[in-house]
Amino acid sequence: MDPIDLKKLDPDFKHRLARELGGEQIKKCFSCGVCSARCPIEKIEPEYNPRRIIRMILLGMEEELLKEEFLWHCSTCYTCQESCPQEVDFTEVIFVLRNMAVRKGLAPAGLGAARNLLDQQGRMYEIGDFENEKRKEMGLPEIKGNAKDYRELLKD
Amino acid sequence: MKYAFFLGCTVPVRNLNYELSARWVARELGLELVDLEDFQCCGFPLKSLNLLDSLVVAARNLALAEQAGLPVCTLCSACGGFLSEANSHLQHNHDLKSQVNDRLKVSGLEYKGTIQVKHFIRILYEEIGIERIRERITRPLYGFSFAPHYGCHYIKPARTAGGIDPVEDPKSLTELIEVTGAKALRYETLLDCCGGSVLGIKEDLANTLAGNKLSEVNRLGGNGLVLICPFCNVMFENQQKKIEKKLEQKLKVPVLYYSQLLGLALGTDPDTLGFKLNRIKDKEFLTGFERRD
Amino acid sequence: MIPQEEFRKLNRVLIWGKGQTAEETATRLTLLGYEVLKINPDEQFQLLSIEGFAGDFQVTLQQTIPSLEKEGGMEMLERIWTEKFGAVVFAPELVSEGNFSDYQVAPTEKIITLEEMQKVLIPGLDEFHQGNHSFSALPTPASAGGRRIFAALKPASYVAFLVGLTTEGNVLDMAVTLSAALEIRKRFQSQISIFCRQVKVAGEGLERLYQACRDEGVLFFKFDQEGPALLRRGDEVVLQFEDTILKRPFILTPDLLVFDSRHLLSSEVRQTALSAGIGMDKSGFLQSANVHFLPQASEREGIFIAGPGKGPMLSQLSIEEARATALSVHHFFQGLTSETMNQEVSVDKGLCTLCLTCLRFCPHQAVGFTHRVFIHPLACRRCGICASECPMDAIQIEGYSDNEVEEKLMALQERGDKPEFSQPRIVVFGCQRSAGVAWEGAESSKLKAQSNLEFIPLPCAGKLDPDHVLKALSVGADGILVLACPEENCRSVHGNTYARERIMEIRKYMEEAGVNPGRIRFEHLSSNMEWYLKEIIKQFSETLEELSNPQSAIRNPKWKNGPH
Amino acid sequence: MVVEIRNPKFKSIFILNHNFEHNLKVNSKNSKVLIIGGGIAGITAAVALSRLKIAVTLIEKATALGGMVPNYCCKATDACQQCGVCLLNDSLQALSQASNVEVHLQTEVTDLTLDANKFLYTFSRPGGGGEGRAEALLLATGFTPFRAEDKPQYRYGILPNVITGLDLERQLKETGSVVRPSNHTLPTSIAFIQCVGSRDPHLNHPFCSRVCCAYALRMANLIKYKNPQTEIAVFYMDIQTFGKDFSLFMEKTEKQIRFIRTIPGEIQKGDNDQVWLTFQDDDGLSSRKQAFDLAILSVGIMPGSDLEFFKDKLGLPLNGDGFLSEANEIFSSKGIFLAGTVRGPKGIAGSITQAYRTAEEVAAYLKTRPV
Repeated sequence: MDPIDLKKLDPDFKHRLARELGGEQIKKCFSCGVCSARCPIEKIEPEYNPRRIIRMILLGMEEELLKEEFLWHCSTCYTCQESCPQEVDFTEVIFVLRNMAVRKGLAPAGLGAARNLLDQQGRMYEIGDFENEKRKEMGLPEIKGNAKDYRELLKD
Repeated sequence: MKYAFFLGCTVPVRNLNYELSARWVARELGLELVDLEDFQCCGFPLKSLNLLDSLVVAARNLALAEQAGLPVCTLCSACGGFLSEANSHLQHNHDLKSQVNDRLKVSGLEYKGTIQVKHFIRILYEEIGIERIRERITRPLYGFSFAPHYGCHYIKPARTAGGIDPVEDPKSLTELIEVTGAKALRYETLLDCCGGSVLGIKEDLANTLAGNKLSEVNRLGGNGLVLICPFCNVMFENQQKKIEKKLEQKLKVPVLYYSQLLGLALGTDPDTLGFKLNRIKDKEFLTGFERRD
Repeated sequence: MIPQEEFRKLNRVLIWGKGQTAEETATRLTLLGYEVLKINPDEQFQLLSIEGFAGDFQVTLQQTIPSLEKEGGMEMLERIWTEKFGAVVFAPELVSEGNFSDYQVAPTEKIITLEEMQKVLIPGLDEFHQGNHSFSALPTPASAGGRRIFAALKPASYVAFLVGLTTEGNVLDMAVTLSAALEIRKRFQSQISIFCRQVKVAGEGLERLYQACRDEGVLFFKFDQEGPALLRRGDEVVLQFEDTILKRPFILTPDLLVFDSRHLLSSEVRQTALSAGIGMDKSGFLQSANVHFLPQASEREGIFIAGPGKGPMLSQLSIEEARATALSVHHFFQGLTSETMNQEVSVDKGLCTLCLTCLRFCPHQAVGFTHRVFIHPLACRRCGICASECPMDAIQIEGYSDNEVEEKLMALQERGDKPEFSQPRIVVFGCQRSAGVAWEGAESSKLKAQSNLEFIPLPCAGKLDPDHVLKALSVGADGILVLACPEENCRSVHGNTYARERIMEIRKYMEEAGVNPGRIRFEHLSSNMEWYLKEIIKQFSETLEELSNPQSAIRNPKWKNGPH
Repeated sequence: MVVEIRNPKFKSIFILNHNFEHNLKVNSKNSKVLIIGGGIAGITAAVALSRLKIAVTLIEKATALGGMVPNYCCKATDACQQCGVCLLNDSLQALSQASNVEVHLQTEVTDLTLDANKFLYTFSRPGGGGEGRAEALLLATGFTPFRAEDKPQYRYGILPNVITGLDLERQLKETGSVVRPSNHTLPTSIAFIQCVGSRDPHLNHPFCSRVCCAYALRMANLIKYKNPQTEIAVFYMDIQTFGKDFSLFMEKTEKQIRFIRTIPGEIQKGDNDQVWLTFQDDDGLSSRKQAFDLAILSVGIMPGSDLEFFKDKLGLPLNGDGFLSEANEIFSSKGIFLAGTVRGPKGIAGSITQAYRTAEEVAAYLKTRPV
């Protein structure tokens, strides 16, 4: 493996990430590895390794990191975050990284679908007449499933 | 006790058994749940894409509840967790709040930060309380045993979840199961995640996660896995067939909602509680239970 | 015996050292009313020897002064003289040598030592460690070197610190590194990487400093074994290393490379300590690695050791050391009373042949001689090593004299034939300050009640006398147990080792006399190891039982048949 | 003179218990200095002051002197490892020979006020109480060990074979050997986990406890010396320097003990009461589980529980770590002095040095203070 030149990495990456909501504590990490040891995903997919992800952030390996598919494999169980002695909110950091990847157009295909659904109907699952009929049968109140304002709200 | 009832996206379409049983239990215990017409998605699905967008959506729902002057009760742990998280961010971060309120103007709403968000189970545990529930138990579920599944977003992140349970040793659901007369099982994978969040990205990964827990619960025996979140239900109930295939193992772990369990103990019948909609039922439990009367 | 008139108690203290500890010790002692002479150990002043005894040392000093300039160089004037002091405090600073040789690089414009960096960057570091955790606006350095360093510090420049990689790190270097890194980040926004093995944070405020550095974006590369390789590329040095978290190779070409130093005792101080009989640890710092000398004592009464000469330390601790030392010195002078001058060690003039064995063996340099040998009561720590080594048995220590020990052994013989004795009789010789405490402890109180056990306290295991051991065997002991402090824990330095060596000797006699050498056992025991004492006695009793079994060995006939 | 000497021939012997305590005459009027806390720092300071002929009253809650040190074992292997635990006996011996020191065991200060440079205090003890006054106050109330239960992922108190460093100290002190609590057999594999409760802002203890590396590695060496076949792993973040000749110590220790730079995530129950540690493996790139016969949690030094009392009574500020502040000029001008772990984490040697230093300050204060 060719050595990576530290000077070619982006030392500002960690500072930028720390300015994002949820990323504030990132620089506190002292690489103890509790996050990785407790991560359930890491047990199945060792490539997803919180300690190493943080290390990549601190060293400024933005370009390589944001492309990684494994960023999307976190199950957001918050175990890492709750057991971190240095109070790094790593689950939140994952969200920040994903947001950053999205901004660079690096989100996995298909993720935009969720947003489109919300744009259109304000819900992940459409509630139409069929659904309301079923609800009625069960004695449950009707739900008016149209939220016109979401499209406006989510306008860039 | 009056709450704005936040159903979220999944429950009113896919988990009517949860909704039915929760409404019934609430009525029975004097908890008034008010349906607000304009409640929509909590915003959590947007968090990975754009945190600010997701907070705007959450704030919209919170502002609606504020208008009604009611605290929010959620059935879904992800909704409850995310609305609480948004509430906390916006209450503590003034700049963020004004940014979000700017965006909310198109809906004619303003987020103020005056109300609380609580999960349905937390309301049972904290507001109604174990003792009052105990007094109302008419058909104790003696002899049956269940594995509680707390799920992640019900108790974590602790900072915004309100400290209902110590994250390493949660107790509320266990106690709530035990007050029905049933036994709550202790097991190694108790704190494990269902994997629901990864389902859309990498199904196999999600199934492996859920499979670990289902295998252990299957080994434990007992009468099923007790859930409090529709997200977890997707993994443990809907995916169970696929997981069986993956593990090459019959699991047949019955899955039910806590409100269904409590409903039975409070004296109503399985139909009222939507048991018909449960895909994997413990027939022995349901028949055994009926035979007692 | 030394005549009373030969004592002198001089309220003068020599402080041999410089820097914070020496300054502070001098100030405190002056306030306490002592006359203090503080001398910097450097090229100009040397301390050649410390003769005499506690309360009355003769210190020989040498001063070298460059005199008039002459053709072909400077003429040096040497002055050697002797002064008297009641006490001497060693409080030197360490000298630092940049660690360049370990990496085989030479200092250049881009390669400097941590000390240089500290000098230009943090003149107020001492203040920082005294609790002022904020940096005031600092002036730009006046020196050319300082300006050069400042010029290298830009937001786009990379600074690398190599600290604690080739030698074990310490809190002092880490404190300087972290403070410097933080200061550079705050003032110049340069990118900083710290390469080390361990981040040493066991000092006041250091964990917070470490955290502040991380907050500022300082990178830490920790190595388990080898640090980065240094490659020369033209003018530049390239650091090549593997990140231990990512397990991937990296390179860095720093714009400024800062090395830590080796901190050593100067050869002058080293030489002086050696000639004065003051111990050093294996790493070459002052004070023997023996906890009983804590906090400031040395092998010699009246000579104290304080401050970083013992090893690199934070300046807070240097101050603490200084004040504690001032008190120890004060205690020492207060202790010089007629009471402490009471003779407890005596030399029999008639027996002494002036062979000076005692002088050679005394670990505390308490033996002197004029026309006869005397043991200085203030310098003597009453270990009794001299008494045991004296070939003429001319030295006796009150409480532990040959007569007193023998009386105890005779009493044992008288009790020897009591019928209730069924267990082997063991005579235990033990250092009263370790084994004695364990013996008297609550845990072993049952042992004390056992009439087959006799404990003979020694002032130090070094007082063990082969004659007494053989005597004990001859009056009916089945076994002899000798208990000494653990290695390197003896207050008299080698007392425990001497005891062990003597036992080897005694075993030889025993073999010659046909007694199984297994009947003598030697163990190390500290004062709080009561369980171990019980265990040893149990095991030893079993061994002795076995030896007494007619099939395995011959039981001590004297014991079996009672005394003759 | 308050410490009973059972046998006048051995000056180093004392049995300290409440029986002799009842024979004690309470005569605090003559005391100039009140020392609260009879651990190594308090005892050392009392001895140091008494040598200056300054009368001292030493109050200790427990039934014996020594504070935490009597719980600790001697860690000598083939040679002394400089743990300094034996120094307590030296200090007690010095105390037994000190004049002007009055020791009250099983005594607690119940009220304390500072009035015109005088400290007025009341105390309670079995069979009554009383009051006293002093011109200077020296606090040496020590520390509280971290409660390992507060790190629930390590299951202390639940899994029998998870013990703390303090438990191990006691075991070695009392029996000289280390056994698995589950079945009293010798463990063949032991894991030491460092920084349990220390360097942990999440638990509100952001500081390094400064003693855990020392005690853990010394005990690890001791176990290895007794049972060379025992496999020992130490999980750590940064090994801290301690004692003299530390680099030689580490050279030797690294040869026989495995060091892994990581903090294990959790401990789970395994077969045969083994404990399973999950941790990031140092050799590879992923975490793994490893079974050990015994896990030892190196718990650190936390602020003593008495500090709140002094904070309330005397208005003393606690520092960011919860100890009494190191910058003690504000205290000493009032005649309040601090020694030992009450000021922050430190070991036995550090406590002794500090006790001397503080005694020196007290003496200087009593000489120059306004009357």
